[in-house]
Amino acid sequence: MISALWVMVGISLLLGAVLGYSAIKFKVEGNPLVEKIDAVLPQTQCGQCGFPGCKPYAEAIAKGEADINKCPPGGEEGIHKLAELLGVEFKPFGEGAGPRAKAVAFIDEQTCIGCTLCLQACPVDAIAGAAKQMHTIIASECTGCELCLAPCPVDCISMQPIEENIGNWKWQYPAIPIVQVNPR
Amino acid sequence: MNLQEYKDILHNGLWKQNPGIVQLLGLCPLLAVSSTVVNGVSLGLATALVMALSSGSIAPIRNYVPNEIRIPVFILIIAVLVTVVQYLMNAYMYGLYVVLGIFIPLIVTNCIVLARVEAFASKNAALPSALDGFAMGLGLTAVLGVLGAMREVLGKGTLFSGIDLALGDMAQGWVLHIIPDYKGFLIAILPPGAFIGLGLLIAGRNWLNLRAEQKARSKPAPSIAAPEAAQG
Amino acid sequence: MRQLHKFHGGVHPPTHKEESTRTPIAQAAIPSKLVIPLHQHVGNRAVPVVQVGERVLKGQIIGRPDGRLSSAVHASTSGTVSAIEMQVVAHHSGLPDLCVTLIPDGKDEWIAHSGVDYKQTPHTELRHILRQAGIVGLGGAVFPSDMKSYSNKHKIKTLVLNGAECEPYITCDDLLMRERAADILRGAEVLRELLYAEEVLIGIEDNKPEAIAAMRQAVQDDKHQFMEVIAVPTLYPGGGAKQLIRVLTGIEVAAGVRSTEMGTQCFNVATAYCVWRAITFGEPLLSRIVTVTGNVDRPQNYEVLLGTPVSELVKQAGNKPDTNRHIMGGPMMGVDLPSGAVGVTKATNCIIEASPALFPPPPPALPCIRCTRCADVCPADLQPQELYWFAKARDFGKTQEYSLFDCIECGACAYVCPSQIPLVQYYRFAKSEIWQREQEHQAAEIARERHEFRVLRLEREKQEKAERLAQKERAAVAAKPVAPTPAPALADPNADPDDTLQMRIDAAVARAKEQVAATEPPKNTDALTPQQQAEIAEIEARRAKFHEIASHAGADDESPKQS
Amino acid sequence: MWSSPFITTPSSVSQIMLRVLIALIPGIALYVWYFGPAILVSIALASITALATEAVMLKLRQRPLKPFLTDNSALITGWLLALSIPALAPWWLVVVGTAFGIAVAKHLYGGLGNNPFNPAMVGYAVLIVSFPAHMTHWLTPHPLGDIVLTFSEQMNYMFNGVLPAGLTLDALTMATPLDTLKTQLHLGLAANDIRDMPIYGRLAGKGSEMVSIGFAIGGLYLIYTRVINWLIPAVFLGALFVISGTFHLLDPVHYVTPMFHWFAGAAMLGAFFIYTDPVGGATTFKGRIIYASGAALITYLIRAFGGFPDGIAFAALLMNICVPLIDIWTQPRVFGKKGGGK
Amino acid sequence: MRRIARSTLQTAVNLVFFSVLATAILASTYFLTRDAIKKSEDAEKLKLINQIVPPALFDNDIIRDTLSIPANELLGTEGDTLAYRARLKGEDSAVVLESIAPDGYSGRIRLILAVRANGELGGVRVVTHKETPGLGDYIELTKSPWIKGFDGKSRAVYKDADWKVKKDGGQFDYMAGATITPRAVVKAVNKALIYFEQNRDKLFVVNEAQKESAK
Repeated sequence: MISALWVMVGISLLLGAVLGYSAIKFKVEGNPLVEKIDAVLPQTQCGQCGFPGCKPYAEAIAKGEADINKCPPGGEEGIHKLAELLGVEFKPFGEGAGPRAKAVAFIDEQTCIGCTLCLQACPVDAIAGAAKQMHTIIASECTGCELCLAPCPVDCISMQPIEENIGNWKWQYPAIPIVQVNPR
Repeated sequence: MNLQEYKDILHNGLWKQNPGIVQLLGLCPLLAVSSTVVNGVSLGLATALVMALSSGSIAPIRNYVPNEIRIPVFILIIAVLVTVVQYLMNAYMYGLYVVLGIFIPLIVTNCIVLARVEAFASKNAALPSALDGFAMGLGLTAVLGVLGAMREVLGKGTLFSGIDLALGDMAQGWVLHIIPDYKGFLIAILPPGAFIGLGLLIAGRNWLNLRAEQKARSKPAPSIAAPEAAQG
Repeated sequence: MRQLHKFHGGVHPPTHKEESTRTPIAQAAIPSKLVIPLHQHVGNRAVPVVQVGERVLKGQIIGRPDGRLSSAVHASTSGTVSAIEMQVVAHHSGLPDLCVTLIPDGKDEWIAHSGVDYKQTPHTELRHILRQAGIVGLGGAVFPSDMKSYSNKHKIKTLVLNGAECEPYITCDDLLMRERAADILRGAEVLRELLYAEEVLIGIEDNKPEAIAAMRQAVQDDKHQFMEVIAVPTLYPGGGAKQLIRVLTGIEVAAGVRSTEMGTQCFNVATAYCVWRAITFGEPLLSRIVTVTGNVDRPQNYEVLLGTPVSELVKQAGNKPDTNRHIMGGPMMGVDLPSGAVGVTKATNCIIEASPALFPPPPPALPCIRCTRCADVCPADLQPQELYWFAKARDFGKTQEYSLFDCIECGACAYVCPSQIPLVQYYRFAKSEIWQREQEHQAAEIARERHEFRVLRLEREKQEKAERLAQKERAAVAAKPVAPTPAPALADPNADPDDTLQMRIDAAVARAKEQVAATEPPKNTDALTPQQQAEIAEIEARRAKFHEIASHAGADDESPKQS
Repeated sequence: MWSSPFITTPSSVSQIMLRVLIALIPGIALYVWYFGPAILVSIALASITALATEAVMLKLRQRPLKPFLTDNSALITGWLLALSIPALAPWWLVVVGTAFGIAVAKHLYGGLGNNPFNPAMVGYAVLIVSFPAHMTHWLTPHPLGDIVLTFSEQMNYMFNGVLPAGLTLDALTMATPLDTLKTQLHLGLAANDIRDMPIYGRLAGKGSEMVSIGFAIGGLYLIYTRVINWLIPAVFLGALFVISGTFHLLDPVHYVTPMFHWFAGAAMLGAFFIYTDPVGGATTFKGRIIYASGAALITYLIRAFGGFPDGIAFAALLMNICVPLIDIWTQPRVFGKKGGGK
Repeated sequence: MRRIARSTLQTAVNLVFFSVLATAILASTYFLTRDAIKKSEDAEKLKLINQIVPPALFDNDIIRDTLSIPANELLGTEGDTLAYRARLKGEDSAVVLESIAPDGYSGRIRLILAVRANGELGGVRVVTHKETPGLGDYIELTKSPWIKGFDGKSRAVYKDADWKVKKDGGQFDYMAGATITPRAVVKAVNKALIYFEQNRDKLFVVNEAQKESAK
């Protein structure tokens, strides 16, 4: 009985010492998870998640402060990737928060007054122009974030869906007529 | 803590986050002792008891345990409680103790116990923690019972065989012979039967869930917020 | 006897070549109109250089090459340009592309042209001639030949001339070799010179004895000393460039590797023929041999003007009423044409008229049973059943691990599949998904960089502004008694205080509204100094440039249709 | 839009499976010749059960019935199972085994093409584990048994469990040649002396050795018609020969000849019909060598040292599990690339 | 450095506190249940013995009235085993022996058997075995009454040749398809009876320890 007690005391002294030592000695700083999450996000910097850009959203997810279903441009696939990365369950988009068709912003140059407000709103510097000069969207850089729509005082910016053409056309997933699973 | 929250805890343990068929934790004893209802339920109840006690006793001291030795202390407490239960069973339910054998001490290493302590008891007050532990244990017991019943009926054609081991000699006549003169479908009793049975149970739960979801989708219902799922 | 090599797999589909080899090549009639796509080659689409309503001569360039990897497009006969617009083209997607519609005047009037002596002409100029003549690979790959005809510092030992023509039904190269062997070999000699190749191996499948004989005769007649005509075993896809190189030389050219790096280069016989015509006679690529076969009365090979609508071409062979589709190319790798109105292109080696009897629709696919017949026939040594499994599950990472991009889409796997699974379609699907993802990923990377740069820039500007203000104050304090501070520069809008900016915006809004109300012309440019006008012109030019960049974004071949 | 290729070979899954069924016929014919027609009843019963289970599962899974019921794969499962268990078994044995194989091992995994395990072998494994006693009653071959049951007597036993008056199961059945060998070795007899017992013929068990030859003939037909690849049967039989030969040479008293191992039990059936099942088998060249030799090793270990008389089925299942790994590690060299695998 | 040392010491002391607490709880439970555990164990043992030696046959404390038997070839044992002696009113009535059949189909089969003073078998039970479930496990009483076939048998009636399964010309039943297992059991029981015959006198000797505890 007494020996059992001594054994317990001895073991716990030793283990406690080891644990207390390593808790200080091997403390890990920083969070590599943020980088991993950021790599999954589509980098539209659109702020639709409620955070000012992709990186802040990634940080919020890593801290557990934000849900994984707040990024419409990433699509459901993005949520799946995040779910897998974080080891949590997939969570569908909320009502009306789903992704829209891919589009680029387009400035109606007849109406544009060259106020530069959209330039300041664009998170990726995809609008070219200077004060009092008409602006143009560099479509190849435009992420379709729509952040330029609101600031425009003359509402000359619209989103133009990217149409399918021979260049961006994709092969369809082959339809297998045989598997007729009734939609449940 | 209001009534709704207690309800949620129960719902979580028994259905939504059922350790046996949702979290898939503590499968080793689950598969090993579920060959009959009595075995399954007995071990399940023993586990539930340990879980309720460990969660309930760890919750009040959670703020005094330094983070560095959190896990060792939790494990220590769980181990003590399991050993106490083991002594008690050894003393007062010897037959069952022999049948369950190694799986009683193995409750210590059953990850569902530590999982609940870590995920719930270390963040909540004593009463809800104890309830959570017990609910999770009951969830496990339910799975063990159902799986045991499936395997026993299919494998032996009986129900509650060995109940006298748990409840004493007076229960000897309580064994139900569901199918008289049954040849026995041995694979149900043997380990493969446990895996197949558990698979069917998980499938069945998913199916029920899917159906409920479809119903809910056809007429939107308020969603019930639930504490996060324990992982691990 | 040369030691031939083998490639893995291969299939023996029924050849169906006899039907169209009974008669010599016929000249197809000039059609009522020509629909000439401006994108008939690998690389950038040619830029139209004619106007609607303009009369063009045969051989006149109507699309100039755009960028390094591109090729010229010509008027196939003389006539009037009636439209330059989006039209359905011969492509799997069935989507429209920019085409020049030409109404022939029937005169077939040539533009002035003349050839050169290739021995007296520098190689760079020869290549320029090929580029301006629109010569591209006629075996189906349509890669600009000028880009293929220099060795990139690699020592080329063997030039492989591909006359294998392994796909069923197609006989255009066969007939070309039978009838015009001499010119083919002369073209090959030009290419050999361009590549400094030691030898030319001409691979022809042994089911074309007449072509082999004709080519051998031509080698003898012209005393080509570095050439050898080799009969290779008939085995699909033995006519694939990589497979033929393997059979003839034993060299395996992996996916993503240039064959020149391995010391070989491969040209189609028809390409060699066109090279010869272009160099010696200055004839650009205006027509090609097309096999018209399948569900027609008289299967035959025609020399067809590029741009000839397919329906007009097949009419000459006698089309049948139960024809339900036109297939361009062979039955293994061809394209199901979206319409009979599409024009013949440089890639059109064959038109198969299909009927339900001739090409029954595929039966419903059954699950894969992993019988590995596909792996047994795959010429790229892939595991098609695994690729299918992962493509079906949209596990694109795994498809790449299993070398999806080594797949040449020859269709041998789908041909033998007992479950009738459209395997190639799955691979094409997976490939285009991966390409798109790759593009999206790159776009995201660029967006991230630009965003980070922007954040940095704003930070810097803020700092600079603060510094400037501080400096100004110091300067003001120091220079107060001397002189008033100079007016702040107006050029930097970011330096403007917000309130003035807002004022200016309000004014601009008012102005804009006035404009709209008065429905003035869009530019309020009256009464301007010449300097202002110059500025505006400059802005306009810049805007046009941006606009062009914008509308060409993502796809290098998109038209400015957004405006 | 229809995408190339536009032509295909006329082969179909249904036709491939039909060829396999045809290839089983010589073995079945010899079976009937030596052991009586009971096996035909078993096969018929298994076929009906297989198709019925398939139909029910397809219906439950909301899949079309016709293409899958006519693909003949369920029939193969039924036939292989019926051939793996004693012919004189109660009817429910066949039914339970077949139904389990089709319902659990095939459809719960996703149906044709998705089953990692051979359904017939799963059915067999379930039966031998669950009803080992019934799985030992093998009919005595024709030249040995004094009593020959008539067809109706066999039916009466299978469906009613009634034997003709005065007859016991013991009089009609015997242990398999492999089982007898194991028992006698256990009792301390030498392999040679055991082989002199009347139940053994020239190669292995009397009667059953001829059935094995029948299966081998069918298997050669399958190789000839390219329904199966020659590699797996060749490597399996080769490896079995080498392993059993090594043991036999080292200790002929306790280990019988390779020929015995080839023609006893289900070796031939396994070599040509079970291990060659494409769905759960390895697909690469090297993979198939590993797969077949692994199967041979496990078969031999179970036969020589294990608790069951034959190991074909368990070897098949164990190797089935390894297939994904084997396939990953034996990827062939891709055209033009250096080195294989990953 | 001081910080590390302090943390180390603090943690260790904390852990010691909890483990001392735990040990105390365990110890008290142990002492509380010790007697009950002993009692249950004895009750369980008695239950097993009662199956083959009915309570009517003895009035002594059979659990304590034991004799240690060294390893013996006839019993198949490889170490010391205990023999339990049943006595009625001071008269020897039966002895319970442990025996091992080494040649089961898949290893050893451990048996206990009761032999009455007259050499008749009181009964045989299988304690542990690894025979194939569903095939060789009918030697368990829960699976089949086969093992009861030994009740009342003795070497006085059955000669050596009879101690075999019927298939081998003996007197004992077996199940078709599983003959190795019953063979092993029958053989082991016969050998145990021979052992009893040879050592009959020694088996019932009252040793000193027993005398002490009987008082």
